[in-house]
Amino acid sequence: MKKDKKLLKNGKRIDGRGIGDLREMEAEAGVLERADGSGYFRMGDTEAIAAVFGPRELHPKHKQKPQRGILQCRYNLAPFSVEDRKRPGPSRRAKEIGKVAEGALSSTVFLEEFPTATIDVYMEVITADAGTRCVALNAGAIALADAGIPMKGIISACAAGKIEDTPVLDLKGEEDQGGQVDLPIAMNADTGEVTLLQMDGMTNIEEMDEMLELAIKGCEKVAKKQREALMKTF
Amino acid sequence: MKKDKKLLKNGKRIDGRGIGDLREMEAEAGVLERADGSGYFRMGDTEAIAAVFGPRELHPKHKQKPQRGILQCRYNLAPFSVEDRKRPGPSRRAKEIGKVAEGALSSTVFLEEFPTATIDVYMEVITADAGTRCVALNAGAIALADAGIPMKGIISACAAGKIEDTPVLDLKGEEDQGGQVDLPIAMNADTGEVTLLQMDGMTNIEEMDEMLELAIKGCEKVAKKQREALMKTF
Amino acid sequence: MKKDKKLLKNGKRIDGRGIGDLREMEAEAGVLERADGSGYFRMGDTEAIAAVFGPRELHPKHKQKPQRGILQCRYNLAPFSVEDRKRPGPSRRAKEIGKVAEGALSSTVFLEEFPTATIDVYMEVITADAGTRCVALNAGAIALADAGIPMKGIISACAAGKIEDTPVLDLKGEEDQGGQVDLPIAMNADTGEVTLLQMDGMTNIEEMDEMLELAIKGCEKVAKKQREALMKTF
Amino acid sequence: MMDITEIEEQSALDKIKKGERLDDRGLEDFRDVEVETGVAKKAEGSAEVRLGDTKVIVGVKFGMGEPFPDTPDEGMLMVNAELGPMASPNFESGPPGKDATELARVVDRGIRESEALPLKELCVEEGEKVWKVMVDIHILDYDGNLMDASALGAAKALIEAEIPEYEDGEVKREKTKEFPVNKVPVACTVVKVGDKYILDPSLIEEKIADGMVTVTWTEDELCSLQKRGNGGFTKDELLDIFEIARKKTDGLRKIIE
Amino acid sequence: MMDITEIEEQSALDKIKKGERLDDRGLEDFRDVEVETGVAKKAEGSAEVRLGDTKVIVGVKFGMGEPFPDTPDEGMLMVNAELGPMASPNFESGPPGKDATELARVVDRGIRESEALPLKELCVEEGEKVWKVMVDIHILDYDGNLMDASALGAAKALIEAEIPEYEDGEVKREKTKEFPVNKVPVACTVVKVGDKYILDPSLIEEKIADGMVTVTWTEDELCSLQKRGNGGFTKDELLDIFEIARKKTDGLRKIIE
Amino acid sequence: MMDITEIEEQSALDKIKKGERLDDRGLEDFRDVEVETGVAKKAEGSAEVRLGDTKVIVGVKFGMGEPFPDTPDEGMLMVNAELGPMASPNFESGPPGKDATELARVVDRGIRESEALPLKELCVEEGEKVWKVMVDIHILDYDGNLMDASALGAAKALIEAEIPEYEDGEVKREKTKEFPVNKVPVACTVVKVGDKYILDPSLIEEKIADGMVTVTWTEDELCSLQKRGNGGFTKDELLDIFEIARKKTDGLRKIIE
Repeated sequence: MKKDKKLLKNGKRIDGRGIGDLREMEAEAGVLERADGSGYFRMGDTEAIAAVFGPRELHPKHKQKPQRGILQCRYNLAPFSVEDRKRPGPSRRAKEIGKVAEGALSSTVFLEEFPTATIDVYMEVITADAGTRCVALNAGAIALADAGIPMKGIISACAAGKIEDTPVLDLKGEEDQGGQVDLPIAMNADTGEVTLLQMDGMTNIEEMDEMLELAIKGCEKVAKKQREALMKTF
Repeated sequence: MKKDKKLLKNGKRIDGRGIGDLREMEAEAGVLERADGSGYFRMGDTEAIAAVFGPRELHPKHKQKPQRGILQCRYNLAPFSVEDRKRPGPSRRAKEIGKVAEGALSSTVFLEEFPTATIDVYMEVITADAGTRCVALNAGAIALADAGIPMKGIISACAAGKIEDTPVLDLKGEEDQGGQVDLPIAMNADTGEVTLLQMDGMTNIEEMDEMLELAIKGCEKVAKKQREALMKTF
Repeated sequence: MKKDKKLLKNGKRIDGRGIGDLREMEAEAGVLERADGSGYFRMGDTEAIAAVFGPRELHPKHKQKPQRGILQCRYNLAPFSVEDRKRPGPSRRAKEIGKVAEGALSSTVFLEEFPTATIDVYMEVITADAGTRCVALNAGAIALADAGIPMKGIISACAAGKIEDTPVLDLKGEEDQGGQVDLPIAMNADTGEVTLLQMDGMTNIEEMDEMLELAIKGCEKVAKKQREALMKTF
Repeated sequence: MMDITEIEEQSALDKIKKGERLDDRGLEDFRDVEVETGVAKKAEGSAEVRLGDTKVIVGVKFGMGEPFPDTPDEGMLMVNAELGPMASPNFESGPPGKDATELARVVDRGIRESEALPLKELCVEEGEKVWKVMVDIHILDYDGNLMDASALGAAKALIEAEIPEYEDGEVKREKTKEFPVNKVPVACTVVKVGDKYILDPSLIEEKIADGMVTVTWTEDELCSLQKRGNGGFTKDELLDIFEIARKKTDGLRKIIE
Repeated sequence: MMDITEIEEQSALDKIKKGERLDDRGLEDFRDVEVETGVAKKAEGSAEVRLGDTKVIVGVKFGMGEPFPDTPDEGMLMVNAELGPMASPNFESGPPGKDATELARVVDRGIRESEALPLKELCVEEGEKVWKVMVDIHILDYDGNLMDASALGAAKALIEAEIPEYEDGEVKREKTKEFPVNKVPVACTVVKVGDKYILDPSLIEEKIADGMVTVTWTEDELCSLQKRGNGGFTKDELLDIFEIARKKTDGLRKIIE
Repeated sequence: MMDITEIEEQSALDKIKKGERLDDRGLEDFRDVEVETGVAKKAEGSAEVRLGDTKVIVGVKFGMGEPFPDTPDEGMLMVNAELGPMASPNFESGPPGKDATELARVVDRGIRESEALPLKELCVEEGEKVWKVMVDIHILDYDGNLMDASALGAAKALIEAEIPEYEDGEVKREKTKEFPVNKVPVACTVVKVGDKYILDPSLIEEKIADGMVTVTWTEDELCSLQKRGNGGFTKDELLDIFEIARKKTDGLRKIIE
């Protein structure tokens, strides 16, 4: 990590944002035709599209659960979404994010209503400038709602972090590279429960408290944006 | 492409052939024992063996079509068939050729007589000196007939091309490397319909007309050779 | 193969063993909890763990045999078991050993008692200092017995070899690298039948006779050690 | 009894016999063609193409690589296509299958054979370092005619692309200059249904096709052909098809130039 | 009718509601922790960790490699986990799936983010040759809580590891020196079941979890978090969980130091 | 009720008990052995071997590569076998399975252990450039005894091979010189059926085998053994088998020398 560039100056960040500001957001529901539901989310330069298929029959059959459906996620970066072209297909990192995304979204879906079925959420990152898993999840949650899947609340995600020993919200690419901590979370904005939580970097409980607080407030703003997008489709 | 060597001289080609001449051909049916049908075809130095299995049950079952059978092709170059040893297993190029070969052969088989079944055509190129897909298809068509599969006509293939601005028939390796256009076609010699058509290179409609004319006449000669080979097995 | 180091001196080997001595052995049954049976075997520095699952239903179903069960082996080297870290997953060598291990163990199991079923034997080499397939098989045989699989006798394995033109028993790493012949065998110690036999190197029938004699005696000692380990679990 | 798809297919077929189409287009009409650029900000060039409900993003990235031994002084073109599970309920995750491979290779040949790219100018150090031009086709929504949409997107993304500077052994993505495209290859797929030709087939129409030919034209030359699907064509039909495609690609080319 | 697993799950659940566990542990008790070193003689460092019936071997190997372009003067850490078919009747042969990938990456991040390893000291020749530290996690027996067992084994194997000398362009494994570990990252997974927290879950207990958080602490800093499974946590719950994990990791660290 | 295969197997078994075989061969007779060379014109050496209905092509290609670090002054041998779907209704497409791997490795060891190839002479520049000798076994028709057919084909293809010149950093395939083969390893598989031994088993006979041993001899030394299938052998049986194989390989060697 290069730390030569000053990331904070008089409480302002390199793009002029304050400590607790999100980047500019854009959200849209129903962006695809073939999928049962779809969503688009952008946060600064990071953007993702998500498609939902299902509930539909799970194959192979021996993976079906008699009591409840399952929700499966695929998270993928387009080859041209990053500086140096990425080999097609999910990397190890992408597989892991697919798994935690399943944990984040499963908690909000009434899976017991769909025994033996699967709900598939496919998330594609088109441009990656930090916060990709959060932006992808935000698109995925819109897509689930757009597909009419019954849910306990909308899942909204954003990351807090630490740069130059200061907790801040929603790191962009350069901040992420020069940053000390990355703390992506997803939250059920209706229940206040955190359904995705990852953290890398060195920190302590006081800072965690501050960062979580920032991230939770961020998720609430994200939820507002998601809800607006969904309203437009009705 | 190296163009330093003269490929045409007084209307004669490097191996003495005229513009519209095919290379020497050899054809044989029933060259393998385990397959339901098999064929061998050689055109100059390029040679291929094909085996047909089926009609037989298609696995996995969910790919079966209730109304008609399917025909599947595998086209492969043996590792020792080319100058620099090729890694085993079909390349991207080979997968594509497998697909167009399916299109070329499916059109002649009465697939509606074999609901839920598959007919598998496996083609192996033993020596590659240009025209491999055509030679493989010629072997494949012999194998289909040898397997007793009901067909609307024999499929016969050869390539036309352009060297030194002149349309010619059936390029051999050196001509292919120094050539300007490669135009492989397959034809149902009984109906005159072109069932495979690919083209690389820069040309115009007048040249296309000439090259197609050459290739169609070439296919008719190929068909004669295939039929002779099949006659011998009865 | 470097042959500069003296491997034999006055009939003694680099670790002080005589021509017909095995390395120190250690054996244990029931070392794992989740498996239906398990075993551990060590010969000098080479050690392996084996787990047996089954008899259990074989998937996919079309591989099931109506008259008898099958026995499947997986032989694998842990990435840290060798000098230079090994890529995870079975190599070509490991696949081949898995296959000959199946031949070695299948012969002793009453497979006809388990139609349509599979018995899976998984062998992991923890440290490799020559003789890995034999040590793994010894652990595998203990695991089969520990799983209560009905058998015609215990399978016991060890290798003979030739160093400095002399047949010897149970080569360790340095001997193997500087050796001329490697002859791993497995034997049903109750019937005296050799159920695994491989050999690399140049030899003749007289030497083979001597080496087989050494290896057979070695297997008998291995069998004793295996039986002791199994006795402790009752 | 026919299922819904079969009924739809039958309707599409009946319409075409009468010279009509399900969505009221003329037989040789394309659906609305929308092309947007700059859609992938980390790509050196990108374009999104919509043909009705079909939606494709193409991104171009440049990278430094070692040239192929037989062309030591030429840059390299690589075209890849992903038919990811997002685009259709019938696509599966996994390595590219036959369809994705054919799609990528047909687009690749259109660009390569037309000599659209100045490959010689992409050589940095003969035999050692040349630019790789990596074209990735990402299918977002699949309602037929991926070939024409992808080829158009690839051409547009290349036209829009800016090539980074290479200085002191590093690719400097913050400094870019224009990337010259010599020719603009455009593909048009002509579909035979019974005795009619249609263009820009929807998914349903692709299913009832008796055969298709994807024809790639530059401004003045035919540079690639690919017959697809079962069925066959007479020579005269083929010559007609090349002309139909020529006219249509002239129109499509205007949209992206 | 419930099958045996369901009955067991129900019993585990009932017990925990009453503050008890199937094996009579306290809710925040670990099973017996056994750590043995030197278990893989060809590894430069190795440790076997047992948590009850869960059994994990971790081996550390050193090798020489080319550094990543963006860190030309740093050694490289690689963590890999295999959930081989030996460890459970439900594991299959094949490349690592999502579970194995997550396991490896969480252990990796604990080591990487805590700056446990002196990566700068592992540079032999800038931009050309650096040491690779390869940590392989091998699961032998799976009765829950692979994360904590694997992280503990990895830390111990690194502490025990001796690095070979590199002389005349060759790795000399017969000559080794001590390998310094700056920090000791230890993971503790806190599991929510209803309104209770339990530690070191068995396989049955993992199945009835409403969610888990794997928390990695060094001596004095929190260096990695991973929420796993479905279910959610309030902020206050999370802050509690970090403290519970801190206390427990202090205890676990003493076992391996 | 037995199906056709079972009935055939039973007949084969009954015959062998009486010292006879389905195709009227003697127990130790091979089927007709046909060996043709020069069958793959782009290979530097090739041979097609037929044993009855079994048909195998082996091609040898030379290429330039970097030597293995532990043998910097030796050429490299690589043997690969493909049991492609052409050869049998039961073979599937895909990467080599256990059977193909075993086949390739047994042939490989026969060549390697007999020191048939002058590996030291295949070094062009120590530690940098050595010849790779790549032997590819292609199965065309499978009616049993692939091992003996493949080993014979590999030996013949190597004997026939001519090595290209290496000049100015390039492999010149148009200029070749003789490639010396020191020894000729030949394999013979001895099959136990009940208390009888048979040679050159057909597919049916392989299925009823109680075990097989593939024995590879050079002119005067035993260089590789592989017991295959289930079943076991006493030491005396093995010593008999080695002698039976010796005699037969002497005969087979004459065919290809």
